[in-house]
Amino acid sequence: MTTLNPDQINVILATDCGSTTTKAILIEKIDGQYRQTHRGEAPTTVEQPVADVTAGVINAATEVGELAGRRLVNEQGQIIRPAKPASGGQPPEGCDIYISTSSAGGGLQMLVTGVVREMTAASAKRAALGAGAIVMDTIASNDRRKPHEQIQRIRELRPDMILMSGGTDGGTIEHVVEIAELIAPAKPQPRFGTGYRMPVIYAGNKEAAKFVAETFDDSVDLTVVENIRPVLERENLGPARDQIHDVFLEHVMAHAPGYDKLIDWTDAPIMPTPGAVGDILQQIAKARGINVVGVDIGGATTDVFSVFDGPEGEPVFNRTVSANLGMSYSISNVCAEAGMPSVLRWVHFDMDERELRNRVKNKMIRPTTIPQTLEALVFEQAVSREALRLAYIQHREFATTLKGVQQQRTVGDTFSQQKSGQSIVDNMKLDLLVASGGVLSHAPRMEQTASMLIDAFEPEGVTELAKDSIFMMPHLGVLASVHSRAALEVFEKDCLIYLGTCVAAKGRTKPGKQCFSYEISGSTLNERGEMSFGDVRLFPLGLGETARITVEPARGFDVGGGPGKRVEREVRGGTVGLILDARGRPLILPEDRAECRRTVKEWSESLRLYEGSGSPRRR
Amino acid sequence: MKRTVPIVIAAATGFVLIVSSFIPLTEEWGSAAMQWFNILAAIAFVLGGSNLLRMNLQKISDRRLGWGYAAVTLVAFLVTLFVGLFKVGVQPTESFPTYAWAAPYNQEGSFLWWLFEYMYKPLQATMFSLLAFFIASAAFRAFRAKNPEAIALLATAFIVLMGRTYVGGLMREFLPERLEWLSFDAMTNYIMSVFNLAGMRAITIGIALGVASTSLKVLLGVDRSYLGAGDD
Amino acid sequence: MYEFFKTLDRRWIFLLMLIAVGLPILRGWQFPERPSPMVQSVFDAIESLPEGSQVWMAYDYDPGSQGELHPMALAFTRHCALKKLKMYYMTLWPQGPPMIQKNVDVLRNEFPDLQYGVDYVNLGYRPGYEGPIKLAVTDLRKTIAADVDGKSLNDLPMTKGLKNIQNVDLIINVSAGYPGTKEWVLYAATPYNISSVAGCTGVQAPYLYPYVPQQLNGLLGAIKGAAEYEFLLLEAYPQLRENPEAQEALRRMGPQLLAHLVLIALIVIGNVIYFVGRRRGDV
Amino acid sequence: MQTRVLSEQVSVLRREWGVGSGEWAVAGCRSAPLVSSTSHLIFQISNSWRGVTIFALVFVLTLGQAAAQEPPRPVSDLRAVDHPNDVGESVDLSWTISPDDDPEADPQLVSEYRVERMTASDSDAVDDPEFLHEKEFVDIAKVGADEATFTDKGLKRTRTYLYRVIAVGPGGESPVVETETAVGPAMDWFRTDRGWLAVIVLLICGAVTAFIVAAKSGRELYIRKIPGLEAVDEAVGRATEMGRSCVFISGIQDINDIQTVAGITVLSRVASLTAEYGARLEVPTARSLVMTTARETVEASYLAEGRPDAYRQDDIYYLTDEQFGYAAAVTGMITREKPAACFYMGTFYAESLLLAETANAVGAIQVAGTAEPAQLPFFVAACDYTLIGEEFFAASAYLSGEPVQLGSLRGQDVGKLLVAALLVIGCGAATWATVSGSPQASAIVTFLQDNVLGSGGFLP
Repeated sequence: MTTLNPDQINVILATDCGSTTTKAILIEKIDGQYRQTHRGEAPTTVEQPVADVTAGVINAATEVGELAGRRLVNEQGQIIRPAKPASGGQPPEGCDIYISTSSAGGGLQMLVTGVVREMTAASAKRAALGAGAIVMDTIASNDRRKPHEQIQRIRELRPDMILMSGGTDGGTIEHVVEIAELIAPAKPQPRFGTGYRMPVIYAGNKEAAKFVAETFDDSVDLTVVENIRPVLERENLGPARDQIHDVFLEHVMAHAPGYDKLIDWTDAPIMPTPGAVGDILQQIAKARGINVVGVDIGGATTDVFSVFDGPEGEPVFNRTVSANLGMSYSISNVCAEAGMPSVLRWVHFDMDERELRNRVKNKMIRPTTIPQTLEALVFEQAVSREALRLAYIQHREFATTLKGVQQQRTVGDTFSQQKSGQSIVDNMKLDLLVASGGVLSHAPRMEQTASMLIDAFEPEGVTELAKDSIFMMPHLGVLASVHSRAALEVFEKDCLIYLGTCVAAKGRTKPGKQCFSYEISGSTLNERGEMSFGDVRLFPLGLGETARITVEPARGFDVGGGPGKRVEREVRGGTVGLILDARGRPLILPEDRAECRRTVKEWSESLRLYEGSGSPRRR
Repeated sequence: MKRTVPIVIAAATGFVLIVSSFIPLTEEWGSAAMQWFNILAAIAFVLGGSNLLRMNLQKISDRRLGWGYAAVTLVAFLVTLFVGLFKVGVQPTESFPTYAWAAPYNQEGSFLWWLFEYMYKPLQATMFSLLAFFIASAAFRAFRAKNPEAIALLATAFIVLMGRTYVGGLMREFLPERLEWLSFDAMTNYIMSVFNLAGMRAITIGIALGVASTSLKVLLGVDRSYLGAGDD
Repeated sequence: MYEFFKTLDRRWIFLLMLIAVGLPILRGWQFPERPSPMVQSVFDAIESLPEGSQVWMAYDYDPGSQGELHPMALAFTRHCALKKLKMYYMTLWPQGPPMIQKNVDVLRNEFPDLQYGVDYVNLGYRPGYEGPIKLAVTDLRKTIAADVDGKSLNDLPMTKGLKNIQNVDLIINVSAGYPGTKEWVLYAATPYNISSVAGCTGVQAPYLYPYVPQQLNGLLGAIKGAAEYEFLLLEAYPQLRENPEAQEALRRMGPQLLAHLVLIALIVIGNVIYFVGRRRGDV
Repeated sequence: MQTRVLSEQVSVLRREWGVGSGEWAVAGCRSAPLVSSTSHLIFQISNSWRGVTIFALVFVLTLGQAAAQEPPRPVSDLRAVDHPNDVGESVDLSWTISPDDDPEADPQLVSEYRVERMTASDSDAVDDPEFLHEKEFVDIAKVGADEATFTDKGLKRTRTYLYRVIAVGPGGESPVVETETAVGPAMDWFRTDRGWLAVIVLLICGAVTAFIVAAKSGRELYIRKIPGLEAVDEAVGRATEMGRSCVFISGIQDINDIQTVAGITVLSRVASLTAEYGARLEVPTARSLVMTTARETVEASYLAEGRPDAYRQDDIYYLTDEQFGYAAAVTGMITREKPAACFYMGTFYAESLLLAETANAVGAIQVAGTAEPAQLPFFVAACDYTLIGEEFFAASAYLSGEPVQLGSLRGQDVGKLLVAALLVIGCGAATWATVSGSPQASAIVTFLQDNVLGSGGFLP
């Protein structure tokens, strides 16, 4: 790996080795600004017969190179560095840095342990998820399983690594050692490679470390890092996270086919894909000082990322993986968990439930099918709304303030004793909602993407909506670790496609009653009017345009300034425009099916969701 | 069985006592039950005392954290017991001059009296006066004007604190008679006899109903958690 | 400055409180009082009794609450002695007898004319929480057969004919908790329509206010009540001015004033820190 | 005569208005002054026009002073009736005092009244020597001048009695006045003066029981979230992580206090959690009986959690009955051992703040619950969570989550409704009576006061 002066970096190649495809993008400095210019794709080659991840990388890079008219790969099948400008008829060649992420082979799978499920175990889980791992199970002293059940479970799972936590510094030793005593005899086997020892990261009570070390024999490779929860009042996820990344590289990657080579090639450590996505969201939240929620809905799982102000005002990052919520492999589960009526409430015409069930099963066994009729599209988007909604609920429940903290009470709390462990996810404070994943990115009309986001996440107040154009957030996440300015610039300009802004009022009243009045003034858009409760309206406000909006909510409604308080904000336009939402929060659809259908039809017409889409087309 | 018998006893006694309020025939039974309880409690005291003795002896012999305190406890316990039980230093009274122990155990000048006067009393007073210090630190920490309720409480606290001192009454000197109700002591009296009173009554009614329903649950054997969780 | 107060060690507060309480005691600061209507009614209840009336002195407190209650107990005793009332002392608290003894000592030393057994009697401690109250109002001898020295009630002129306390003219209760004022009101004063006044600790006062004026003629709340009472007593009986011990509560109002001012100051400082902190974004 | 009877009634009535009527023992525990609270309230509110006048004396008997040496004139109107609402051992005597009995007069002509009794018949023990002794009139009591009633106690139900009253003065004894017919004390089976109290008790207890039964049959009952109880898990978790102990204090009263019982039910929950989490639980008690009860409870909880091995009997110990001694011992323990979680559930007095502030200083999560209004402010200021009054009593139902227990809470609400209804009706009628002077409204108020909340029995 070479360290370069960021100012001298002009051409960046980034790849993301997914489980099926390896995506490469090229970022170039154009007129002093970093832009993503070209992208290429090739099948991932981790599995037999190739069994060398670099082959896929080279293929993808070659494709990008061809598109860009830049030679990126030399005859030896290696990426050319550093970049050279075109000279003497020769096309420009090479790149200044090459970076990569990886989720091939199922990503990073971890087992985490802690003492109390809601405290250190939750912190450990947060650290693992934040590092981009899939948490296979959480073992805790109070997980209501008997020791033999726990040992059995550890044996069954074949994690890439184990993260152990538990106890504050100076806290319990007994419980931590007890868990170690469960792991030691279970002798968990790593997923890849038979010849190496199970990596165990210990990030618990520092005073218990030596006892834990004594418990394990040579079959595990124990590393001790700073306590994840030195006191209950504070989380210290950084060291554990970094260690996870190191172990990921040293052990897990090193044992996956071809990765040893890939590690040598890259100029920054390879990161697990979701970890990189989290990083870029954190970067953007920090740079712009905003609260961000990102979602990536896939076939099997849905990842939700959020960066919100914590209780002390510092930004707190959370990631959850909803393993059973997805649009293909898990679609049946979504329908089962949400219930068919819940899915159907988003559909504005009659559907035969039997046919629907067939459709669901079809999607499950043929994950790559895309909707062929409007009906199918509407239904798929209805399912996605429910999947996103459920995933967000899970995320809210996980993204809480720390539990086990002593509360400092004042007399003002006499009548309202707030619990700790409240969710820090607050839709009113949410500024930017970023969508990615097939059903969202590839919806035929951007209005549909926006509508799905609003219906599922129910943002309150003023919220910008955006989608990840070609899923390059992972690449940018890694890039941020070496060149954050470049990452942010590309993120703003090329990665995000702004859909527009949603202005929604929190509160409920009877349909038809006044909800808020608005006044919009901008260069192209000048409107004023009133919104009745239950209405939703779309105003055109193009990409790059902004307008000033003043909202005067009716009594009991809140658009961010407090109940009934006037709010004046600058709003950003996008491919969809400005959406004023007076449907109320929480968003409740009529119970009666016919009534519900009529309401949803009205909404979809207001938002021009399915206008002119006789048949879906891909963009 | 282990749980059924106590429940039956509790239910029987309890219902009889409720009924005894209304049926003259059973009126005496309440005090009989109370006497039984006192006897039981007295016997249990032996249990408690011996447990205290054992625990502290154990602490000392194990040299556990703070065993010095255990030693002090033990010595104090035994000395007090001895001095009180054997009426050490008690002088005969006028009425019974020939019986050495006729006077009460805490007769002035007796050992126990000395203990009481010069150890127990100052110690108790010290503990009680600690409250003043703790109230100060609690007030400093907890009295924050965070929301409207807190502001109301703060204002009330200010008035009552002032009203309970010399300053509260002093205000009257400067107020015309018509406005005397504005003085802190008058406002304090008003707050105490109107707002405080109303609030207290509401709380008391709620508590009374809570007591009634809790008692009933215990009597009906619905709530058995005091007999330990789990099944019979 | 802000940082200092934000992370203020409790011990500084304790020190400040110590000074606030100690200074007036050492310097002997004293302030005049202004009796409230409540205290006035307590005073009147005793003042209006004719000479020779019987008062039941139920003194249910212990050394712990002595600081708060002793001055008012003594004030009651002095007032009754000055009015030449017949006093029956009794306590339901195991640590009560020495408290009564202190009152009896006052009678012995300051009112040598009064005779034990004729003008006052010490019935000592009775165990059983509210039990003795119920017995005292129905059949006194079931709970008390002899005075504190073991002298039979039949041998004392005051108690010879006393069957129960239904006919006493006033119950004066000084109480620090349970059993105490509430129990005397519930089991004696209210059912048998006996006039009753009480003195209690500051913490209990809000709890007992609802009983005034129907079930209690008046209530002295803590040292403030005692001080106002002493003030009235001094006005009515100037001879007490000679006796510094009769002004104990008044003396203790000095520390109370300063302690309250310190409390208010602390609350103000606490809030200033809170608001400054909020502006700085610390909270 | 009238006045006497009236004042007797009034004193009974005051007794009932006072909290005395609520004295109602349950399971050996003193129970709440339930009804009296209501009555007390209305009593207070309507005080202004309550007849103080009924105490007014009408002794304006003006008679010339008789010669000093003459015996006083006799009493009149002597009546003996069975004492109402008792078990049958007393007879009430009443008479009109002698016309010579004038407290203002000097010298007084009547110094006392002598009451004499004779047993008229005995249905089962004719040979009883006592009976034989009372075959003629014997002195039973002396009643002071100006007194016109006497209750003769300790009688036998099998007998009937005759009474006579003689006024005694310096001039000798008045002629004897004797009751005409013999009376015998009768056993009353039900205290009619507490009839309404019985009705209210039945209503509330019935409501609680009815909802418990309804809950058993599977009706869903809503209960609002009580953060303080949810926080119990968190507090125990904190103790576990920090490797410190949990301290549970069930008040400083004995087990006959219902608050202690309520506290112990919370203890069983806390013990289940400490067993599950593997944390240490320490229970210092101020009463020996509470210690034994707590041991039983905790042991059962550990057993139910399948961790009987983790139960440590010595962690539940008795300290002292003495309030501040106990507080000193516990605060000392807290300062030394720095527990991570403290629970205060029961009756607390002045030690509340001492305990809570000390534990606050060592950084413990604290959950308190008490029905002592005076201590609530202290707990609120120093603890993380405080269960106020009835919340505390609701704790065991809440924690168990059993519908049967939740049913009892619903029954409690019926009680509240009843209280509220009485308040609204009473206050409304009283206001209307004052504003409009309507006799009907006054009648309602009087009925509420004297009968429903008083001791007048069922009928006006």
